[in-house]
Amino acid sequence: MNYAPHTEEDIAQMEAAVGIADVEELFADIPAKYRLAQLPDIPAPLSEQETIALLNGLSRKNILPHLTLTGAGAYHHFIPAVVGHIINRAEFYTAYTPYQAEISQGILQAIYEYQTMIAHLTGMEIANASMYDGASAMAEAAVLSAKTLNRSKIIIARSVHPEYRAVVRTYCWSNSYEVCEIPFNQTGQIDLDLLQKELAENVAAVLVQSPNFFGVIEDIAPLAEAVHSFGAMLVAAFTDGTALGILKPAGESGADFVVGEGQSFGNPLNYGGPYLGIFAAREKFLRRIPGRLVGATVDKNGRRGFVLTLQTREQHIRREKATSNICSNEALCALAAGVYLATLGKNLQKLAALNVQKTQYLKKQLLGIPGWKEVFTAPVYNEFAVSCPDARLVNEKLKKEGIVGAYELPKSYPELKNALLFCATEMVSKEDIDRVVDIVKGAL
Amino acid sequence: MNYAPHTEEDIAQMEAAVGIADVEELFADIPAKYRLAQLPDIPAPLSEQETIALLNGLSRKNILPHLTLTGAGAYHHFIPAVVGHIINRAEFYTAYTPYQAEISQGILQAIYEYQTMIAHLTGMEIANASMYDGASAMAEAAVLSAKTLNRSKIIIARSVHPEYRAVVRTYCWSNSYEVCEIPFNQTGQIDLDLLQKELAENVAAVLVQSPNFFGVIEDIAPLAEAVHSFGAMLVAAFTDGTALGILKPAGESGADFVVGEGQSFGNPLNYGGPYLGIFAAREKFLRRIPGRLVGATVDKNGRRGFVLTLQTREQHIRREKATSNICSNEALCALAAGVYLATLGKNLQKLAALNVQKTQYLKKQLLGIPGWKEVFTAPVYNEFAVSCPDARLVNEKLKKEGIVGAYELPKSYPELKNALLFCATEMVSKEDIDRVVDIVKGAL
Amino acid sequence: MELIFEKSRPGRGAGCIPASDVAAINIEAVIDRKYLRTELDLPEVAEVDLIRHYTNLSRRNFGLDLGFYPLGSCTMKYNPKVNENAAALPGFTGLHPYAGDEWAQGNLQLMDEMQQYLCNIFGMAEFTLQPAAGAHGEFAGMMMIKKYFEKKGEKRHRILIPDAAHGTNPASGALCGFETVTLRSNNEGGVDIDHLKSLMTEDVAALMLTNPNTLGLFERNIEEVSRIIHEKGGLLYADGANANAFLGITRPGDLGFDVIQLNLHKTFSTPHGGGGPGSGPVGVGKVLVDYLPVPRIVKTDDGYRWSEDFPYSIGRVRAFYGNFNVIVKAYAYIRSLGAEGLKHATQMAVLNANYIKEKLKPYFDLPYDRVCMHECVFSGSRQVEENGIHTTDIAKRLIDFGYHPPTIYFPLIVPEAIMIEPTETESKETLDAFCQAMIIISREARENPQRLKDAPLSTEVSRLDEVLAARKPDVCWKKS
Amino acid sequence: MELIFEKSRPGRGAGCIPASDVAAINIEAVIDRKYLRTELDLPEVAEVDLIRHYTNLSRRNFGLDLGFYPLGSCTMKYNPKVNENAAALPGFTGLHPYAGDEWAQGNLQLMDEMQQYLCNIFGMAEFTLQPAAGAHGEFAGMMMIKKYFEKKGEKRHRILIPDAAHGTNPASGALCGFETVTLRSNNEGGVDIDHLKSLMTEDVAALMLTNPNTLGLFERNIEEVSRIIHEKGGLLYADGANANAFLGITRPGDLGFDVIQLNLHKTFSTPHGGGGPGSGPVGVGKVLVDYLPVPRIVKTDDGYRWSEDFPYSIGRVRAFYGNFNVIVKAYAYIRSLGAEGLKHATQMAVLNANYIKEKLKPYFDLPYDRVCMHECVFSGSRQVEENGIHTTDIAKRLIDFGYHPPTIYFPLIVPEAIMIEPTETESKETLDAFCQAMIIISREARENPQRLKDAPLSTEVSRLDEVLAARKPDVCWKKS
Ligand SMILES: Cc1ncc(COP(=O)(O)O)c(C=O)c1O
Ligand SMILES: Cc1ncc(COP(=O)(O)O)c(C=O)c1O
Repeated sequence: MNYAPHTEEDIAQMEAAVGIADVEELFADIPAKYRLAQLPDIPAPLSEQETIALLNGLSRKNILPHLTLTGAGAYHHFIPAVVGHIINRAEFYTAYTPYQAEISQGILQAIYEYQTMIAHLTGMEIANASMYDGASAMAEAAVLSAKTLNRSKIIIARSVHPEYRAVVRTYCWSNSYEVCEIPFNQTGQIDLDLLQKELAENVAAVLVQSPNFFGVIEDIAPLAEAVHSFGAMLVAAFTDGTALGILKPAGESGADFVVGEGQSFGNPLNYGGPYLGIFAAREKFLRRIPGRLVGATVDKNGRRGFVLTLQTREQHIRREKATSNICSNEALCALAAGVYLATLGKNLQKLAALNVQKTQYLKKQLLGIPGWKEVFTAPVYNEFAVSCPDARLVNEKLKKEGIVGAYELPKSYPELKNALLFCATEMVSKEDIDRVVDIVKGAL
Repeated sequence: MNYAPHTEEDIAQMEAAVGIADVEELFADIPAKYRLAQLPDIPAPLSEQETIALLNGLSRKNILPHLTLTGAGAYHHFIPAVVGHIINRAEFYTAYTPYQAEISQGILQAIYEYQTMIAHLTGMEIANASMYDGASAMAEAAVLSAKTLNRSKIIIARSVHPEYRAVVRTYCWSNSYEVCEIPFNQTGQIDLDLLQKELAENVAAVLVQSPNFFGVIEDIAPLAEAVHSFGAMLVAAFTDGTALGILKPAGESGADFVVGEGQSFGNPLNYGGPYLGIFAAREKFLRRIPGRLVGATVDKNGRRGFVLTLQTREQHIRREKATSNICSNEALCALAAGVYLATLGKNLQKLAALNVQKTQYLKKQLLGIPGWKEVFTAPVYNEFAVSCPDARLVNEKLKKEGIVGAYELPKSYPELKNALLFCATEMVSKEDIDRVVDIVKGAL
Repeated sequence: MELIFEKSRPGRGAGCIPASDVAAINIEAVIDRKYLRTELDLPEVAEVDLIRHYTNLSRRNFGLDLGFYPLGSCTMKYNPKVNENAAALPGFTGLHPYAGDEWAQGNLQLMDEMQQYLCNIFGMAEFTLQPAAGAHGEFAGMMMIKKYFEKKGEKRHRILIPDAAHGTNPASGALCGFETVTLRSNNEGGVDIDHLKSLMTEDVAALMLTNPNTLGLFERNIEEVSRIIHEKGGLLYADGANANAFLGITRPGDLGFDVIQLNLHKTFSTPHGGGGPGSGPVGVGKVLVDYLPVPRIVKTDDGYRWSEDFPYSIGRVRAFYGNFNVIVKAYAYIRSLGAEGLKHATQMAVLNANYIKEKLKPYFDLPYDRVCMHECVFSGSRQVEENGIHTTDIAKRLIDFGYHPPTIYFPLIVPEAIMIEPTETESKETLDAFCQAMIIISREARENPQRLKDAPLSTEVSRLDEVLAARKPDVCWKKS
Repeated sequence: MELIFEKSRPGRGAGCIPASDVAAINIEAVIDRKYLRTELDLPEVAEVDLIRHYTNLSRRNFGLDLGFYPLGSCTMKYNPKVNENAAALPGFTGLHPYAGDEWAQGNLQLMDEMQQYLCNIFGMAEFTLQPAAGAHGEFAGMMMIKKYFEKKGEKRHRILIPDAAHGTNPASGALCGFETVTLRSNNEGGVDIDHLKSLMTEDVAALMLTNPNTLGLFERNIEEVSRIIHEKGGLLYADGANANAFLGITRPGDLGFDVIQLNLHKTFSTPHGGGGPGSGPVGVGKVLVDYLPVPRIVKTDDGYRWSEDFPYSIGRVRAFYGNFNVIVKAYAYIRSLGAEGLKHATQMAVLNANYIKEKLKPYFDLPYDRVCMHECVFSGSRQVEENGIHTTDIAKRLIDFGYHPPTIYFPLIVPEAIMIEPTETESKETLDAFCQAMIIISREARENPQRLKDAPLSTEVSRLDEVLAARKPDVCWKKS
């Protein structure tokens, strides 16, 4: 393919206008010895038909499961058809960042609405226009806390998603902040006593997740109290936003920042990306939070309109003094989330309740198998940990039947031997669950 | 699902405004004994998630072939991605017929452009905005010829698609016209001598197809001459429009009407529909042809604009005096065809040449198998008939390998024993063909 | 906007064709030169320009997804997106119609069930899904009637059609060689029973009745009408284009209709595509089952298959099996709504129409002041007389308020007709805002009639010269 | 337009949730009430209103598919539709990131090949696809540099950044704890070599260079720059946002760069989505390979798999593996164009930029009058002085001509900067028409300056009060 529309004649005319005999002349600034004749080892061009055939072939080298029982930070939820129809509007997806507000009211208003929905959902006053993903949103909250308080220690619950912890560690290392992990107790929640012991005046933030990596709901309010008593920030994360359909938002329990992964809101699994980093905060951090913000204002005739605002926080104005370096974000994923949330509306509550029901059913059925035990005691949303005689074998069996099984917890928690983390969303039917149990029992 | 947005409160307020206590009252005109309590035997409502799961399940009950070697009126061609992106623009597909020109310039201009492309392609002066499909377009041309000339006999080549002949017979029966079929000769073309014999002053039209059902290219010019010498109309049809990329259009050889199936132009196979009836004619028939026409005009400021024109031909003005009853047509399929043709542009010629090359290769390979013989001698485009020892068995073998084989000609031509009609488009690779030959030989 | 041809430049192009993987051959060696074309005059544009061209064209088009579209008789209800996605599933779009029944069991099951659902909803014995649109269905239905009498050995030449009928009705009848006789409406917008009695003879094959009719009014005397027709051996044909008025409320089969054509692109929410594709299934009572078009689906022990083995069939009205992909959408619609949903849709459609009728009655003439069904028909006569403003001016002015105008000048029996069909998918707020616009326009008609005559003021082109278009037709662009 | 919240009505809704097929349970029985929320404040709208809301919003947005979008530094080239279709294939969208490598061999192969292609195009030893955008890639790249010195046991505190650099460069450096020092440009828009020499010490970890820089100018002294940096043990970082200027012409790895971040959403034609998602792969030379983020793909005899087994890695910069779906589009792009196509794209991009530069030179100040690469930067100073018209006025007026304005007021070293990047996918006609508009505007600046100050005149809102927005921030709607 060739997407440049230039005809021979166009090129000749343009060369003449530029005063050159050949396009090659335009590259004279590049030292001759570094100029290539031809790119090495790039395959020959393809027609559109060949391109799609090639990609289709690659996509079919993947095995698409009949059923996915893994959550662990990425969730298989139903995406209403409207979402795709909207984000495929060329005016949305082929636009750049809305720097020119007057011809970008569409995305600006949609993002303003998204910010509002996220603030409501998380129980916070403000939310930004998106971050790269849940993990980097959490890391940014940690860095921001440290910078704001001028403190250098970050505490993170061990029950936070392992990859989130890894990302927080990377961001903190680059800023020379210390990171300290607090274990969970037998309920599956963060060990509050150990946290209390670790809290000190140099702690900038405590990072927790709820429901946490084990699906367990953390008790945020006492955590907030403990954290605030040392003047530190509480950063509360979530990985499956649908939980907010029924769970009390961390904002209501005193968190300073609520961050999370918005993939569940209308974004496909996509093998891990693009996803949607959610970042919500208390009003007082308005001028310090990373990422873009859309604000409402008026035009000279008093009509309401929307603009990117408080860009002084952003790197392209503040350069090295910016609070974050994020520039391109995940706007289209945020748009999808906005459409998703507007589609479900109050039905998000019903959806969350359905997730709980499926999960409880799955859990009950699995725990009915001899040798299977609950790992934690605290309440869960749509994920839960169970231990069983041979975790790997379970997944092997499921795999044979085209099912992506549970997340094997020993991978990141060697202390949790033979523990599996199962997830059941609305996409899993009773029939599926019964089949899974049969497969696991070896009955199939 | 429920797509009506009415809340309880809305309903109450509206009932009050209308002066009723219950919506049921609005149906008082319907004799009580015919009023239903509930529709019988309609399954319970489904959520969107259930609906798509149900439909997905049905779609998977079909077996999607790896390869399709049947043409016979419907063709597996590559559809450039742009086509789908354009016809999925909501402004196009959720609009009605453009009765209100000022807010319908988009579809009107696109159809005007389509008409122009079709006229150019077919070698005619005018083309309408579309018909239901190729078969009904041919039937309408027959009826129109008879009405115009006030004659009552229609001659049709036996080499015309069997279903087109059936539709022509139905339309003619309803108008009490006689239909007479002219056989093909050993070249695969219409037998000109027999046609000459059948031609008479009561013949309104002669209907031929080129490439005909056997893929054979008809020699239109001498046919036109013969037909015109009796004052009758020559209606020339095609079923795979891509042939027009290289073949001389019937319009240039003297046809009065060129009709055809436009599915090949950017419309998926769709198990037979919706397809696109193409109808092109000589200028002199402008006020008589069936279907809609878009015309260019100007607004009061002299700006170019487009309107549905000559609607006096249409039933909603002429009622029983209309030349046809067609109202809704296949506008979106015509839009797809327009986008397709504009995308390919002069490359349609290359595409057609590629079809010829693949077809010649397939033909050569098949004829290399012992016992396989050519059925006809005249040149073909992308379909050809071959005879072989056991036609059914060939298709059985191919089916086992996930390949939709050739069209079995004896189904509609008992005289062509063990003859198969193969089609090879650009979607068929050399590798595919070699594999097919191996399968047929029993080597796989 | 420039035409795509005007944007064309020699040497440009979007679609690029794969290189051949088989032996190169000289085309002229296999196809005589006399069969080959010498030039190919198609636009040459780059992909970006192509996309911009059509995307910008789309933006000059008003669709249902942009706003209210109360085009009477067209049932412009919302087209649910899930139906679009369902129809786009590769299993549905990818199959060749001649693939063979074994490959197509999903499609066949869907079509068979669809026929069954339609039978249940309309009270008919059988359905065909073959016709491509409403008018095509009318034609098929009328042919079955013709065949029925042919088979009975009766020669009936005439059909009766009310004066309010849609133009396709007489056109379809005429296409079948029937002479059409116009049946008058009475002063309450229904069938003039006396006139019907006087016309109904043994030479009349059928009455083509739209019920509710194009005034949006239900035929109260339907039992009597049916009796009169059937007593003389005639058949009763239902134009089902207005079926949105009675889903789940009553069934044409129960009311005495022998045949009905539907418009899936109206009643069953499939999008209209700027003029098509539609789908026009035809349902028949027992007396007409033998004449249905072929092929028909038969269910056997090894699944579904197509059969042509129906000797009395009228034959085919098109190639293959119908607008299958449209049928998928309608099937998804029926399954999502279920029995209750269909009934609720109708109830809300009728409530919406009556609500508009009541709200606008003070401002526009209402020739038939009765409870209406899914649509109401006003007349702009008052505005003509008092302000010299025509219905077309009102319609064009509505565009400036962001609405698609209603159907105008139809039905023909209402002078300056304004035919408003809101459908059930519009909210009270939308109806209120629309009525408000109509009321403002009725005031503008008095206070500023010129503004209406100049309307629309907000579109890329203002009113177009239709007379010029018809007088000097330009339907095909020529290089100048 | 009303907000979606303002359209909300209690009791309405679009998405409907399936009934539960498992035993009903009382939520409070499994989750303590204290964990449950008491209210859920989300909009309640019908599907039709939802679709109309967002469809109409989209119509208030300018995208590349509507017209020319010469936003400098952003490489708004056409986004081929086939790439969108490829990325939407269910095999790509449907897989869970933890599905396990055996399920994902297609994805892994694609990512592995993509890394290889990028290595070949940019002359680097290895690539990571993990970063989510350009700035994220900068951050990852700078961390690798930090790690490199940490590993070597060297403490270097400073990085050099030219004054013309994009703001993310210093921000990314600062995030890694580096002190950033600004490097001056010389009078031909390149690096001031003397200044560089004076700044380059053994405390400097790296120079972050954009080449061609944000003036669209290629660094002629790149060899010397590289020598100066490397001689002092420093590393050379390339901001690859401008890579569209040299694909197939030269390779940063050959020029001496040790690390480069790319913006697939610029150079490799993936759509920008109104602000993202993007993708910011980072390529490194041999010296930095050990520090790449984990996980990395390794090829074994039984296929591809992910590995975290790289002890010196900086770790992860995000969860999972990167913006995979965006990478699919870029992969499709590279394969469609091939080596020749990529080079041709660059050539045409550079030709287009120079063409605009020549055409507009007489009308606007051109601070650096040299052959430019993929973009050219004018200054609106003349218009300020002579007509009191600012660059922002020119930009807003361009909107009325149907164009997206260029980037303005960037780079900071050009007063009243107007940064025009046409990209290769625009035709000569488009450029001619755009230049014509610019020329008209330069005349209007003299003859009718007020019109420019009032611009845009053709949009739903006129110029918005940004000061108010920042002074009284309203970033979250509240019921009033
Ligand atoms: C009452 C009535 N009957 C028949 C038709 C014809 O339907 P179609 O346009 O689908 O052929 C229409 C549609 O315009 C109609 O409104
Ligand atoms: C020169 C330059 N560097 C870096 C960036 C940052 O890239 P991104 O927006 O993808 O984070 C940009 C984009 O604005 C840029 O133009």
